[in-house]
Parts: sequence; structure tokens; C-alpha cells
Amino acid sequence: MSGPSVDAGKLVVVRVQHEDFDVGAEIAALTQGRPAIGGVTSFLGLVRDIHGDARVGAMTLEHFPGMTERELARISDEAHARWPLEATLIVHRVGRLEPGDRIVLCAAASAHRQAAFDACAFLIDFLKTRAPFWKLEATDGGERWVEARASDDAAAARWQGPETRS
Amino acid sequence: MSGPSVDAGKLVVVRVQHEDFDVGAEIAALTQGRPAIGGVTSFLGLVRDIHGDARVGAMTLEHFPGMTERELARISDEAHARWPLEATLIVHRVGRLEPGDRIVLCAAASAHRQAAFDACAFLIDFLKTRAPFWKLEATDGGERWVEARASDDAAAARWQGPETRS
Amino acid sequence: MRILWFAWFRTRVGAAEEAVTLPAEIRDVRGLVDWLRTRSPGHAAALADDAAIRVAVNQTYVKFDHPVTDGDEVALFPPVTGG
Amino acid sequence: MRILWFAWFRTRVGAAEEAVTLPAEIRDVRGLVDWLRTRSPGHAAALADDAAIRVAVNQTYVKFDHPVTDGDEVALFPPVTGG
Repeated sequence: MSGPSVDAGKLVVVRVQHEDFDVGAEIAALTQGRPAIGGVTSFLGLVRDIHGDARVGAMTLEHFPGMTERELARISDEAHARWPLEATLIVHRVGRLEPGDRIVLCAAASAHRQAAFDACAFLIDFLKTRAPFWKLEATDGGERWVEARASDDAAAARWQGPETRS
Repeated sequence: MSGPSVDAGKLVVVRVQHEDFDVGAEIAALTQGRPAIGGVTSFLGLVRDIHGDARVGAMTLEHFPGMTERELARISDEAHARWPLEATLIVHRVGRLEPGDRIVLCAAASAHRQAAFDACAFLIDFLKTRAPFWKLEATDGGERWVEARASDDAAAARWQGPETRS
Repeated sequence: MRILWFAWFRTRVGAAEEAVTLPAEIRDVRGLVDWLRTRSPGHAAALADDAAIRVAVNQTYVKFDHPVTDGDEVALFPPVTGG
Repeated sequence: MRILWFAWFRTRVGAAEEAVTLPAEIRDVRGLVDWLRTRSPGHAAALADDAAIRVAVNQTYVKFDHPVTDGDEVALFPPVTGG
């Protein structure tokens, strides 16, 4: 109950991996040793069994190794620049995934609830429009590349300032 | 890859407990058997070591057994009425907690990312202004009851419609 | 009538719960709060500021114009601070 | 110059990677895209719609007016769909 707070520094975690991840362990690692954190907002993306009007049996996630990690780090750094965050996390899987499988986890930890919510939404919105991942779906009608959605562009545009325009 | 989606029904989880919880296990239980879920937004609240200008050694959370669960269920039901959700979760701890300890987990699962984000923010905003919990903090200067914050009222007011005014 | 006190209302009143016999002329929460203030200095201190009083009748939030009867369970507490 | 293709650009072109010698008159991404379209019907199909083309030079997003030189690594791909 005395002495100064230990400042563990800002934490930025970015990973691209084939393996599944443990949501609880990822969030615990983010908050460990950072007692200034009051809240963590996270978004977990899962493979759905329906896309549009087609049933999805499985999907394969392709990415651009090297650039993906750079873009995810860039998005994370911008979140830290915009909000008072203690830690952020982006973990994204690649390879073959089935309905119900975890795809992505984004998390933002802050002393302040609203900053955590806004930053987490920012991370997933920008990941969806800027990080070089592509989904190939296996449906009843065969394989098809998922098309980008205008609603994702609109979601990212909410946050758009001069520094994020490409 | 064929046959209709199994509709597991809407899931509403509300719990008040002394014990800690496992964030990953809670979210996995929420999504299990619900392949229409595309995303889960969650908020994890933690005990901070600083409140205002005082160091917090520990806190004790008191509540109104019975009414607490009713209010949490009411808030959850209203989230389901407002957004297309597959599942919601509120787990809140009571009793003695220390800095870094988990206090509360809110989660909303939906086919749609924006609904999950909005509903999760709604759950925590309303929990903070309506669920009968009170925090007694032990600080360097002794014990003190935490005061309600105008910013929490303002956050809840964002969602205010006729049906949520008390 | 059963009265429940929580948080610092409880510590000022000095009890978590009281059984009271409601005077016949008290018909609503407004009247109940005014009457409870007269029971002790602790009650008066807990209920000093109308704006800081939350009331639940039978575990449901109500306003000051809500009717009360002797069979009700009435909980009085300050603004909540969970989450 | 090293050209990388991803997603359905890769399947239409029929290769994940190509090594090309950049004609001296090509100075920017705009010129490169127009020239790549002439290499095969698959290339033309992949690059049919300017609005659907994303370009990264040395792993950084660029616009069509960005300069290119023979030493660059240029990646061409459709709008991303991760998350």
C-alpha cells in the first residue's frame, strides 16, 4: 500500500499463427504486472457456419508473411497513440479453420473503460480493412474467395484521420 | 455441410459469486454449439491499485442478494431485445478483492460485430449504474465507500430510451 | 414492513435490516423516507440528501411517488458502484 | 523486380511470385499495373478492375502514383478479408 506504481511500460503483442489460442491466458498475460489497468475490452472472431446464403464447411486463411505483422504492429501503435492504453493484443490464425473455430483475438487494456472499448473496436476495424489476410471458403457450391464488404470499409472510415489514409 | 442450422436458443448467463472466474472458459461456454456466432465482445473489469489520488490495498464488494441477479437478468434481457444477440454473459464477484483481481466479466455474442460491441458496452454501462453493488476501499487513509461517478451516469444515458428510465 | 439498508446507509443507520410498523398515514416512498429520518440521527445522516437515495420496493427500483404498504420489503441505498 | 500475388490474383495469374525485368520507361505503380496486364490473359483478369487492386511496395501500402524501381518487391492483391 506504499511506494510508487511500477510502470511496466506499454505492451504491444502481435502474433500470426496456425495454432489455436487460449483467450483467458492471452488476456491474463496482457494484464499481468500492470495494476493501473482497470478494464480490458476484447473481440473474439469465430468461423461462422453460414456466409450470405451458403453453408461453410471450412475455410483457409492466407496471408502475406512479414507485411501482415508490420501492418498489425502499425495498427497497434496507432491505437496506443490515440488512446491512453496500457497494453494491446492482436492474435490472428492462418491455415485451415472450421465453423466454430477461433480466428482472431483483439484486446485493449486501459485505466479507462471507454478507451478500452474504442481502441478494441479500432483494432478489429482496421485489421479487417488493412491487414493482408484473405479467406478461401469451402461451401456446398465449391471453393470461393470471400469478397471484401463495404460495411467493413464504413466501420474503418469512422476512425479515419489524415494519418490513417493510405 | 448440409441440413439446417441447429438453433440452440438465446443464452443468458448471470452469476454473482465470491470465486474467481476463467475468462476463456466463460467465453467458450457461451459460444459452444452456436455456430451462427461470428464475434464475441467482452469487457473484463479489474481492481486498480490507484483510485483518484489514493493507493488501494484491497476492496470489499457488497451487494443486494436477489435484487442483484434480477437487475442483471433485466439488463441482459434488454440487450437481447435491442440487438440480434445469440448469447450474453455477466459474471460479477463479491467479497474481498485485491489490486489486479478480476471483478466483472460482461460478454455479448452475435453474428454481427457491431451488435456485439454495442451490447457489451450497454451491459457494463447499465451494470455500473443499476446493479446493486457497492465498493468499500481500504486505502492508506483508511476505509471509504467509493462514490458513484457522473461519467458512469453519462455513459448509461447514451442508451437511454423510455423503457430504461427508472 | 421490512427495511433493508446497504453500503454507507447501513453503517450510518447501524443495522442491515429493521422491522418497522408503518404509520397508517404513510402511503408512498416520499412519506416513508421523511418518517425514517426521524428515527435517529444515523437515519437522518443516511437519508440527508434525496438525490443520493435509491429505493427498491420488493427488489424493483421505484421513485418517491411509488405507493408502499406494510407488507412491502423496502431497500434503501446510495448510488451503486459495481463493475 | 520481384512481383508477389495473393489470394485470387495468385490463382488467376497462376503463380505466387514472378521475377520480372522492369522496362526502363515504367516509373510508377500505374505504369507497372498497365504493363503487367499485357503479360497474359490471367494477369489481365486479375488486374481487370483498378478499384479492386491493392499494392504494397516493400511491404508498405502505396497508391498508383508511387514510384517503382527494378529493386523493389511489389505485392498485388485484392481487398483484404481477414478478421
